[in-house]
Amino acid sequence: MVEVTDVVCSLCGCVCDDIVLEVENNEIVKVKKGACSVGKAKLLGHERIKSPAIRENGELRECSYDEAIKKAAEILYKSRRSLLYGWSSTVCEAHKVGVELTEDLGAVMDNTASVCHGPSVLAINDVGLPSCTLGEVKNRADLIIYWGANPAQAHANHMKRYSYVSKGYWTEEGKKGKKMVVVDVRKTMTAKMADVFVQIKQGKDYQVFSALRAILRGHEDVVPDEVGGVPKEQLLEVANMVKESKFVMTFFGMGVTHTGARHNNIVNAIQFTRAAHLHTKASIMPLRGHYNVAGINQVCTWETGFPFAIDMSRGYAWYNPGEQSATDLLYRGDCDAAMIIASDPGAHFPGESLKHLAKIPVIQIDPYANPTTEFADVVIPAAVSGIEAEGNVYRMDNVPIRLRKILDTDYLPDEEILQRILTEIRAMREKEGE
Amino acid sequence: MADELLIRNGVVYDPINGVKGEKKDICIRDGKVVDSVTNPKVIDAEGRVVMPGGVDIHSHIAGGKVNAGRIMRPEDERKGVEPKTKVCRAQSGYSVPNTFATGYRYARMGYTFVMEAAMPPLAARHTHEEMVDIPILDNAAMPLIDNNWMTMEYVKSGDTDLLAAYIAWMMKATKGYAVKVVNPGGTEAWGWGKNCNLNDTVPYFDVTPAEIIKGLAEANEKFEMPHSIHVHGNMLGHPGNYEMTKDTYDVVKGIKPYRDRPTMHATHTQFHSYGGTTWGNFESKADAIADYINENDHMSIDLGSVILGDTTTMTADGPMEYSLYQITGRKWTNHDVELETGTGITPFLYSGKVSVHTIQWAIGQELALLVKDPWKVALTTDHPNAGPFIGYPIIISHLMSKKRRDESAEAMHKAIFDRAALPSIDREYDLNEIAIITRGMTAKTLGLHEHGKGHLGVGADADVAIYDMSPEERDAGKIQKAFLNTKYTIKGGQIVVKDGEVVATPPGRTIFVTPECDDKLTDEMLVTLKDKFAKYYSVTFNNYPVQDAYLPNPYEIKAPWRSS
Amino acid sequence: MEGMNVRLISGRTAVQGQNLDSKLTEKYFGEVARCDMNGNDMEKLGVAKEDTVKVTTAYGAVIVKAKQDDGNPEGMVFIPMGPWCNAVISGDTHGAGMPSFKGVDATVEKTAEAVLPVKELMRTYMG
Amino acid sequence: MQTITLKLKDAAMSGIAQVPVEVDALTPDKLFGKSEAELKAVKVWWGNKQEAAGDLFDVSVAGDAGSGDEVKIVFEGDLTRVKRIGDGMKSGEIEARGDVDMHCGAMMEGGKIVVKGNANCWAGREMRGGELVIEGDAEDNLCAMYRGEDKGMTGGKVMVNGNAGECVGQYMAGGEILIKGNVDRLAGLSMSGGKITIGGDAELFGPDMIGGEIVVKGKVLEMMPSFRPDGTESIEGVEYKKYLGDLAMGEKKAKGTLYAR
Repeated sequence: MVEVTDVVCSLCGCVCDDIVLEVENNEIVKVKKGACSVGKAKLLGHERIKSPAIRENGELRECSYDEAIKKAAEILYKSRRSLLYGWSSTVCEAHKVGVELTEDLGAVMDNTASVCHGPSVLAINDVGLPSCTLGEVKNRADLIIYWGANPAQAHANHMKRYSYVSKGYWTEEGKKGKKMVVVDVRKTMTAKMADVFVQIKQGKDYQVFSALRAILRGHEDVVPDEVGGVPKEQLLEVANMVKESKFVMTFFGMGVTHTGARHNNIVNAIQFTRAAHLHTKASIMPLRGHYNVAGINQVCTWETGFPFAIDMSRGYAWYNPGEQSATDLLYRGDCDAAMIIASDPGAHFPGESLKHLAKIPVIQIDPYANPTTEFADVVIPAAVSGIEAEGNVYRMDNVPIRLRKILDTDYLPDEEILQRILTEIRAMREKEGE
Repeated sequence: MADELLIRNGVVYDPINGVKGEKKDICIRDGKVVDSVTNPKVIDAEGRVVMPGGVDIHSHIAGGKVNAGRIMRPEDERKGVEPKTKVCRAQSGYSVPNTFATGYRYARMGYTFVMEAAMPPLAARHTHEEMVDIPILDNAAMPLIDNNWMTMEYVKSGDTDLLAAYIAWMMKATKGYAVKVVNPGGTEAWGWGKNCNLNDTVPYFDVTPAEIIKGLAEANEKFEMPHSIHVHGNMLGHPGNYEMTKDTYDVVKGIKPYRDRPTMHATHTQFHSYGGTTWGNFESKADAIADYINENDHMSIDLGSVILGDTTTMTADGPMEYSLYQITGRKWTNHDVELETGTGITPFLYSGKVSVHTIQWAIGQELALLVKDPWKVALTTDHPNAGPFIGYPIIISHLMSKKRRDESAEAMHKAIFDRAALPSIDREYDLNEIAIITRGMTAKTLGLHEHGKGHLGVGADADVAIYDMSPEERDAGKIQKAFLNTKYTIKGGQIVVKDGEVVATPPGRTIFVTPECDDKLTDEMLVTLKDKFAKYYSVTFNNYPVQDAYLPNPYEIKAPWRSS
Repeated sequence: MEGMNVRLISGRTAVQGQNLDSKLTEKYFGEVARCDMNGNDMEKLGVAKEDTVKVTTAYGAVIVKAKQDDGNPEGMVFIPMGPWCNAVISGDTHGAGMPSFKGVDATVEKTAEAVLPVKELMRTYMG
Repeated sequence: MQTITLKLKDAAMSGIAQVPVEVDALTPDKLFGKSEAELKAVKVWWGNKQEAAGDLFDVSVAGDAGSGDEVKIVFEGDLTRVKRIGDGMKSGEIEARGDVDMHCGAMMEGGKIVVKGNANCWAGREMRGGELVIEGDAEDNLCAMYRGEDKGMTGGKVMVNGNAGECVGQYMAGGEILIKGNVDRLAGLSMSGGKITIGGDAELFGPDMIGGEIVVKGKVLEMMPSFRPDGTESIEGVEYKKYLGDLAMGEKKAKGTLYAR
């Protein structure tokens, strides 16, 4: 039995890096410290895809890596418009090969931000993002706002490590010296912990942000008695808490990105932070879901100029979420092949979009079988990043952390699978004298 | 067989070796300059200008801040798009180009080394990930060590040796090159939305920015560091800041550098040479700063010269970016980094129709023209802060042509004639001086000349730029054109640009400095540092240092502890 | 009773997260193929815990199990993010790239139909 | 006058996927002066490959033109996946007989486009001049800016006979938009100049406005909470309530005007 320390969790955007494991016979037998229930489940492992496979007559037939990779390359090479989607649960080293593959094919590359914090990225396009690393929050923040987010369920370590409950330099007393406001449409587990719970009407976040901004800018006179189901008195109370704080941190989740004005909700949340900054130190951060969804945004941006929904069909990058984003391509029936890596649109895309995924050839690269496997024509199992493969990831605050390799495996890492597909495609192109 | 190249009959400008426009052959074997070659491939450079590969001392090309600028500005990325070619990856962006475009465009201007000017230590992995993705260029990055709590605590207690031990650990942990200082104390104060003047007390830390600068300069000289501390002072971009700039220079005046180099490099000096008390009576004080540099030998500067047009400003100086955003109301990104530093980013349009911008435009060039010794001055635009690096040829053409400057000034806001000195300056740079401020001085100031950069002596890296112009050329437009796209750029003996087109994209190397520190000192420092990690950082001590995997092509420079 | 008009939202839960990489398991099925409702709404519909309900929107219909959560306001139901919820979500993103996963007009009614296991649910898209 | 008729061949949209055809290369000013053979050879992006216009469209040419102004292009066939019709067009006329895909009239500088059907998202994006008529509905982001830009439409005229989607005239800085029907939320978002007239109903219009004006003739489904009422005003004989804002942007910037009944 070996104890392994400083293990980095490859589950959610918190990327906790102080995990202690016990490893025996190339198996993680115990999570001793650091991981939440969600992270622990990942570390202890799930049933894996056993072998590469190709669908024939409706059934998946097991095959070699070579055969599956060759078939995948053929599908992509023949395509006029393929979608390379996913990327948020793998490392940046794989992302880089992904961008190269996209460029080589003239394909469209999109990542899961498109169905979680894509709207946040679009908002940053318009107004920027006043933010900070999570350690700043831990050391300084005396007012925490969770808006449309339920970290108690979705980011179980977040409050403890970084925000409401954590202790830091100027926050020695932990939550004793802090206040927490939760804004949500329902009384979640997180809401139950809040000093102030603002229950808004579903889909009305936008106007509530605008009202708060008007108040923070000295125009409470124009704000009506009730906005989005929230009484004006409560808006004034929250605005006062902001004004009286030394450091206010707003975290927001998919409660805001998935609804109503979508990305413009986030523009308004950021504008609220800018208005708050006139009175105090104010920062804001999206609660990123997958452990490296921030990373795929980063890699795509430095390599192509754009964070997601990138169309390389003309040989250079054209960016327009809502046009090239994965759900749109599928909903509109725009693409003729798809490669899905390190994600699961089968479970997370609207049914209306899945109908097209069912029609076109699909390649899946993933350690685990999932609903997407039902659509896949080629299945290529991969090593689990953070357990069987190392590499760089970006935490939700864009702090880069290196995942460690804990166990040995015969499964290929994503990077190598992609590199081999790319090599096959280039060989095909050369053969045809293109 | 050895890989040989002969550049024949070029007019060579190699200031470090005292070569000022001599007709000379350059012999290259296996990536290095040699005495002679036997069976080389020949490049005929007859009548053309030949220089060592350009060395940029200060540019923001990689890392979290640059990428945040890109994410914030798809409207900038849509400019300058070029499709992939057989050799090149797809390109995007103007003021914040993608990594590939950054490498290609620098190489096309004849540059082969670029210093990334600001690396937040906690995000050092990010900087390295991007640098690896910049083709062709050798590079290095300077970690920010001035607003670090460890630094401020050691400055307060006066433990210079322990501060030196911390610097050594940080250089190794970040694979960094030199100590970078950005608004010392002010960026920490920005954690609370505040800022600091040179002699203000930093909230909660009971030290002044002046003390931080002095402490870091002293600690830096404990080692044989190739570069001095690299300083972006307090109150950047504020009217009337030139006095504080001079006071900042005075702080390190008595400190003896380990060898023949300055004790402090003051960066993007244009932004620190402002007179007046408001934007209304704003004026150039480049003359006062130039006088100081002329009278003192412990300083070097770079210009931060303005390129007119839209750009993306970005710096660790969070409060400064906030003030700028307050003026423009445009988009604004801020990213404070726990225990260490910060970042601010906002777009900015320099317009020749606006009095302040016109004066800013003049100041950068005035500094170059009023500082008598070009070995004290480097050409930069503080890319992309005063403008993108692809504007360098514009500045070169202005420095070399009074006529060009007069024509430009004529089309600009009249304030340039009242509140700037530029129109009254007659000096014109010659090609030797251009070679100094773009390679000789920069390589020497960074200490890279001892590692093959910035010159063409035997043993130097075979990094060569051949410009398609005659040394007699006086037409500013033709000079600008020649410096934008080389006839040839050779990197490590390989032709990477031919006739202005990128023809090969070898990977560059990452150069880093390893200061060597006594174990006992290090151990004592680590007790304090590990406590900081346990209590205040959001990552663990063991996950913090940059792993070797991030530097596939490393080049290490050791900096021994000075015995005396 | 007839169907009740509600607003449908989706979102993460801890158990859904624990089974992100084991979506073909009973545990995931039990957690995600469900619909949280206010107790008063359940009473109005005459459904008890573990009863199946049919949730219908303009984009489709899905059968899930009812579960009481009084944190939900009346008139709003919550289905954890996953295949069952997505069966009734529109693919239209209004040019923004993001489907409306929350705030969808729906009707809920009691049903005797069974919840489809995930593989069978996926098969309904095969056309 | 010259009329160029381009009928999309059925084969282009008969595969398992409907890969969009992008016709920014086919504007009157770009096609002016080309022989029929040259015209058929113009390269058009279709997915990751370029095809000759003649391979994707049945092409017929009638009449002659003395300048780009005298060229009229008629698009026919299934245009639902034909993108960028009239993108960047400077002169002449385009008639699209059916529903068109995204970016119709984007970056348009002059001339006239008539869409005899609905237009998908981003019609008239960053339009600078000319006239765009959509006889059916316009989807979202009509006359908006490109991602990250601080100006959308800056000039020209747009008329929509039907309804329009979200964010009509986002970051609009000049020109005129007239929608006869209803609009979805956030019309005139971050607008700094120009005028939007909405014949039907609207909700949450004018947020973050710093200039320009919006007139809503139908019902106001929900008003932004950050505008200041400023009396009434009569427009074409009808009394409207006037509002100033958006005060969420601060007093100094709140220079937008809303008129609603």
